[in-house]
Amino acid sequence: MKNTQANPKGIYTISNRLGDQANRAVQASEDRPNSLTSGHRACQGCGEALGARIVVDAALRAAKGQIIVVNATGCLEVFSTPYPETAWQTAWVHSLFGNAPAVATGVAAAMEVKGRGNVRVLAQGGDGSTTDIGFGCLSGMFERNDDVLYVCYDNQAYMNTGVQRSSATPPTARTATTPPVGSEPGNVFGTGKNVPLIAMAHQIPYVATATVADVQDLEAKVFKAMSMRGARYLHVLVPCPLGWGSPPRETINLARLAVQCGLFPLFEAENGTVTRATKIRQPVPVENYLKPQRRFAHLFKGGKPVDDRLARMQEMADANISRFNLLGHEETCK
Amino acid sequence: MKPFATVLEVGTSLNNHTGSWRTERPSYAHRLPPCNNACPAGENIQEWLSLAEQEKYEEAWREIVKNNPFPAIMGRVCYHPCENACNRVTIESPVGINSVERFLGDKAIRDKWAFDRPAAKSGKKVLVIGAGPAGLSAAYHLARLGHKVTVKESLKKAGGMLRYGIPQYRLPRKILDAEIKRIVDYGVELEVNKKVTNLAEVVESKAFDAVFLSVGAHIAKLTEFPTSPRSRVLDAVAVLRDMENREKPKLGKRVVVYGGGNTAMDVARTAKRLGAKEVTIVYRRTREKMPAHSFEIDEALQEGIKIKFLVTIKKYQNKKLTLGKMALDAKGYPQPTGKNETMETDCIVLALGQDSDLALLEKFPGLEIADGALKVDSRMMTSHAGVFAGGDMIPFERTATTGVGHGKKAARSIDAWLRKVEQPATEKHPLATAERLNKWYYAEVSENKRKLIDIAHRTKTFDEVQLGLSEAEALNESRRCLSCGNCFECDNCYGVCPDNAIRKLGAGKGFKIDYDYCKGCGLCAAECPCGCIEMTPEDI
Amino acid sequence: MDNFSQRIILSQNTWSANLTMFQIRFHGRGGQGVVTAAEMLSVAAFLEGKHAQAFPSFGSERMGAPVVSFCRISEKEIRLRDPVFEPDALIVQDPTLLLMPGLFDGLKSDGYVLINSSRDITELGLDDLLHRLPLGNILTLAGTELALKHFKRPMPNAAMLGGLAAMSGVIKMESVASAIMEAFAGAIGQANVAAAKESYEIVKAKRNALIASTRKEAIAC
Amino acid sequence: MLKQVEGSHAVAEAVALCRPEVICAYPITPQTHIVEGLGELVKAGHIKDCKYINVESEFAALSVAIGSSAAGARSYTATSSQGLLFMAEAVYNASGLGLPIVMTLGNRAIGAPLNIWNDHSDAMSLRDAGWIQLFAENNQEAIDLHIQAFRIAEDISCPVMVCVDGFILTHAVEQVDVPDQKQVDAYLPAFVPAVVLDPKAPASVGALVGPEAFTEVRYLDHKKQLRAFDAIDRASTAFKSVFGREAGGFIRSYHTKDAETVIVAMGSVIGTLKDMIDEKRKQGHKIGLVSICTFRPFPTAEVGAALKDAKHVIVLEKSLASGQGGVLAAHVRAGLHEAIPLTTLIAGLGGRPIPKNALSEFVEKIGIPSSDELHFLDLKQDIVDGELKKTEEERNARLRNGAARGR
Repeated sequence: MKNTQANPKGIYTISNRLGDQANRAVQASEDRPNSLTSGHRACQGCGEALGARIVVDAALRAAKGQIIVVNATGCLEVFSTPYPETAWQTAWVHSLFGNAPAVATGVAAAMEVKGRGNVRVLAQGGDGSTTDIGFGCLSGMFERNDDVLYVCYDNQAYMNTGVQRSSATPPTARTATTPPVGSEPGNVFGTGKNVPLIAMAHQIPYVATATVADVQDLEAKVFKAMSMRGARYLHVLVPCPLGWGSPPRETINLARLAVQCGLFPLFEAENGTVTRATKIRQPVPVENYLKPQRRFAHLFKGGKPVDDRLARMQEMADANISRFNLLGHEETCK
Repeated sequence: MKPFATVLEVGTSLNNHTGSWRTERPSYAHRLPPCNNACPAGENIQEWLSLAEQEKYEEAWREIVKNNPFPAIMGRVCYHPCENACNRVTIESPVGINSVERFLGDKAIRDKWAFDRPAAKSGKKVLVIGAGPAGLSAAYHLARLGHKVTVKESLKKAGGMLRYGIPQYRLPRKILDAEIKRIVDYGVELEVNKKVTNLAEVVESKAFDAVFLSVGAHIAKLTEFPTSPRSRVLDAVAVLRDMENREKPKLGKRVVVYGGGNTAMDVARTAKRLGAKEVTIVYRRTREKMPAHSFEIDEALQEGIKIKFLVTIKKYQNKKLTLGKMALDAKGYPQPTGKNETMETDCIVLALGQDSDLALLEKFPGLEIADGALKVDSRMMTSHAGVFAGGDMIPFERTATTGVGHGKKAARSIDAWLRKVEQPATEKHPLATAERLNKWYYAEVSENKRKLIDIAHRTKTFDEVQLGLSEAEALNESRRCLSCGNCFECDNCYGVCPDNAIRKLGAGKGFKIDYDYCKGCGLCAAECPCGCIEMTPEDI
Repeated sequence: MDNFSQRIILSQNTWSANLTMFQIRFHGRGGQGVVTAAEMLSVAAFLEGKHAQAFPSFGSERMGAPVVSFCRISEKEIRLRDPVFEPDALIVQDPTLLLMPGLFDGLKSDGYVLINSSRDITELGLDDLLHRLPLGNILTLAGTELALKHFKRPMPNAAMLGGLAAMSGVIKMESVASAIMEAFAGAIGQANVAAAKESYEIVKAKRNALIASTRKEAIAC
Repeated sequence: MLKQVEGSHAVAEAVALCRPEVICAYPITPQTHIVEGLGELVKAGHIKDCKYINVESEFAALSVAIGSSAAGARSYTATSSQGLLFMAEAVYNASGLGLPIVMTLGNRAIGAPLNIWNDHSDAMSLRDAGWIQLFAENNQEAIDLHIQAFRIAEDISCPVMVCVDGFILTHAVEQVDVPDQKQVDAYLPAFVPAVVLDPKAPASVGALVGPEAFTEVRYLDHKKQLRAFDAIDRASTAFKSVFGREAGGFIRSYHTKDAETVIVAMGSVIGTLKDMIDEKRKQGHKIGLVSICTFRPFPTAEVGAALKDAKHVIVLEKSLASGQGGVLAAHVRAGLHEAIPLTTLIAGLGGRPIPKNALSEFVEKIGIPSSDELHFLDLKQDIVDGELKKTEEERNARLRNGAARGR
């Protein structure tokens, strides 16, 4: 892990001209691969487009350009490869919504039998394809410890089809299939799937969570994952202005607040054990994170919480904070 | 043969210009950093800090001396309004700009850096009257602009209040001498012990094409109270000036200083160093109202100087000082209580402010003078064409840095006037306010403070109290600069653009926005730590 | 020729090439190696240069459930794919199946029946069949006992094949032995072969004894 | 080399001879023995440079094959029935991406009700998925078709499904001639993929294609299927020259020259039909057989030509298009002169035996009808009649109750 404190300017920006040129972020380099190039059709301020470029660029750098990307159906695929134009600049394949991990397994197997183990395989999809429809294939890929880095770009709903609930949708969130009506408006409590923890239960070599709000951290995790063989899982929170009902310019800020409020803990795990959790640097109540998003607007009336649901969201955040020891100073290490 | 439609050539999306989706356009702006805005000498502080943080110290120094020829002096005596304005205070504490400036100034002396070559000779001659900060600054800037400058100084040595008002423990004379010498070496003719008594003569002689007046304010303001013949009442200006003589003033064991300004502190601390056992400052208001800088008061207190607040001098007879006690009224103003207290003292030093000696103007008609100060226009020119003025003698804040700023401004005006050109109006960017910062990106980093020599040492000698920063400390301190309102190439905009619409032009060259692909999401602006990206609506 | 004489004559004719196809149906329970028995028989036939086809009744049967498998043996290519409806031979690996209706359905009038049992046909209550079939074409063989004796597992299939070879002559004992060795390597294979061989001898002896006794009986008549 | 082995094992050996590089396996009856056999061959090192992957579902099995094939590895999988349906999405995807995957389909019925036995419902359900579908008559042909399948698939970049009747062939132990490696190597060139994922020559594979080009994509797919005829023909012709026996091709005719009644069928029932026809011919019936080996692309012209002189065509098929009739029959009808009556005989559904005698009786009874008819072989008429009657009665009772309540 790159220690941001070592930054000579004491700042958390992607880099600055004083930084160590050799170790600067891929995203800061003039010759970065731009694996997902301009002209793609993502919405303004798309977190997924940003996340994908950061991840694939870093993976390309780590693998010295020898990368094959397998993409599940979803926003990322649709906005990047509408005939006759593709925004990808790397070897890339899209097959189906639910099979990206399996296709990646196949690609990795082909590379292995062909003696081209230097070619690394990265599979990616949104939360729908990862936590729901492709979950069986993902679990199989994990369980066999296939040599694939799987990256989930989590925007917490089926955005491609018009914002329907997925098993990654947080409680109370409004989606097209969990409207803010009835006795428990929005998505209900006590549901959802924590795929990073499930991935850990497969005892795979590496599991990590990250967001687009910290490019260096995200890149470092990709590099770490790429330094290993076997099944690796990276879960990246990518705010979606459309689905979250937030201004495009808030994409990164919201990802940051998700972390700082404790609802989205950043951690790494190796072989099923948490090895590191990123401390919250500027703790905020969940309200600060939820309020700017229209999908949570029904939690507030005239700026005040409508009922105890906000408190219950805070409880979830607090549970994360305590589980991963996100406050305090000592590093959480095994 | 690639299958039709299902297999696509890489990177072909570049044919699709998504910039047409944009309703707002980002652009890089330059905003005026608050430090620069606050600097009386008009230093481009952010720029030289940015050079310093790259360890380009000489370039940083050269950037300072474009505006101020005295980094080593200012790095000691300036009351740094820049730091008071610094946005970093909203994170933890301001950047120690002054200490970095001193580091650069000292390094310049040590490494014998000389000023840049002056501009081509103009053939014009300018007289500067008074070799204080304003006069020397004007002389330097005029020389830099190619003019022949003569400085006439009434006192023995150049420096004005820097020498005759600021104690050595705050400004060692070798530093002062070195920076003055550098100006002299630059070709400025300095004539000391040359008091100009009649400006009219000088102007009429036509020996000079322009004159800059900067005689300062060396006449102490006094106050009246009953004294007896044996009671010594001195003024601070004289005491401090006499400190430059071989024979130091004799103040006695017990000294009372009357006043609450920086001069009061200076003289009190000087008295202590001269051997006074008991030095007391008496001041009619409270500490909060004291005009002296807080750190000066602190340092004085550390050195054992006592301060009596809310007292005025009633009378001083036979070493017995009677003080009238004051109390704050409802509005917070001190009012006499009628109660007194007494104390013994060997002398009283009055530090109640200064006036300028404007005798040389008496025979020069048409100059506008109000409240003992000479009026100038926005170009620093008096109502007489070709006669300019600055420093403590014009109505303005009386600080050395202000004087330096006056000198610079006047020099540029004189230059324009001599060349008969309009002085270009300097474009002032909008202020880089703290609200525009994205503070998330700045870690809390505590200030690298200058150390003080120990108290025992301080109270016995005139050695410099404040030590300089080490190179490492100066470097780290310069790196605390937030670069408010101006790009410092942190790569945030480049890194966070989901559309790769920002082109990186290379180190030092900044960035360019490719509007063919920029969708106007505003992430670059939101995530710019220093607030240098503006979003403006597209013309429709 | 009376029915009795006909039975004697037929019983002396073992199966031969002039009959185009010989079809065997195996009955047993899941886990008794019924399918393997059919397969081993087909391999044995193959080793003799014949065409053979073995297939199970394609069930999803579990251990203990009744299972049927089939084998066809022919000099010519076997194209027929339907189940064996009219078997030339029936191998019953588990005598408890005798209670099952339709067990003997389609059995040819000159067919063979070999039942895994330590009892005799009459004891099993199959006198009807005994009288319908040519003499010596329905016998019992204590296959499970032999299996337990030779390799301590109640797997009577190899023994039954040995018995079938002795009874019908559709296959040679040596071919059965080779097929067993293909199916089971090493010591297990050897033990199975031993069981099959002993069965072969037992059945041969039983048949010879029967024929001899009846011949005597016939002469006596 | 002649061997007496189970069909599944023979298929596994044949696939092994084709030097697959990635094999994906998920078990389903009756395909299991094939992937078990291959698993053993890979694990024991008999197939060099081959990765055998036990996946978690058929969907994953074909998806892994899609990945490995797209990355340039010769890829194989096998399935049956529900398994094929579970991978249906990927079945279309593999062909849409033009990936030359070879898949064995151990044909089996589709539930509900659950049924593990043989029929052709599975193959028919995905007949339009863009795969080539070849049907094996016996285990020898099952072997031979697999060897040809890789060649055809890679020739035109199209996946091939080799349909082998579940249990009847997969579990039948019979004599097969397994070719040696040299022969297969001479016949099957190394795989040179048309589409390959390679960082050295990157491309985006699997784009989103909108209305502006989708018709063209589909048109080209259709053309590819038509081009497959040539590839299939080349493969079977070359096969004969290398291996010295006939296998594959589009259709085969058996005693059709003078036949008044011609049966059309595919798969393992062909053998039983041949035996039946031989018997009938001995009795003087002018009866013949057209067996379909290539179902996709469907050789309409060849079938039509083979049947042009028939007076009556009986299509015996192991699948039923509910509400329509016979799938194969509809295909045959398309190539048939309209004046020739066509009888659809649905048989062998869900593993129902197709006894030779029953076929013989059917042919006898039907004679030569004057128009198209649909029949079910060996249908237990009393049961279905009873059920239909019961259903009608119950419905009437419900309506009466409803009417009563309504009052």
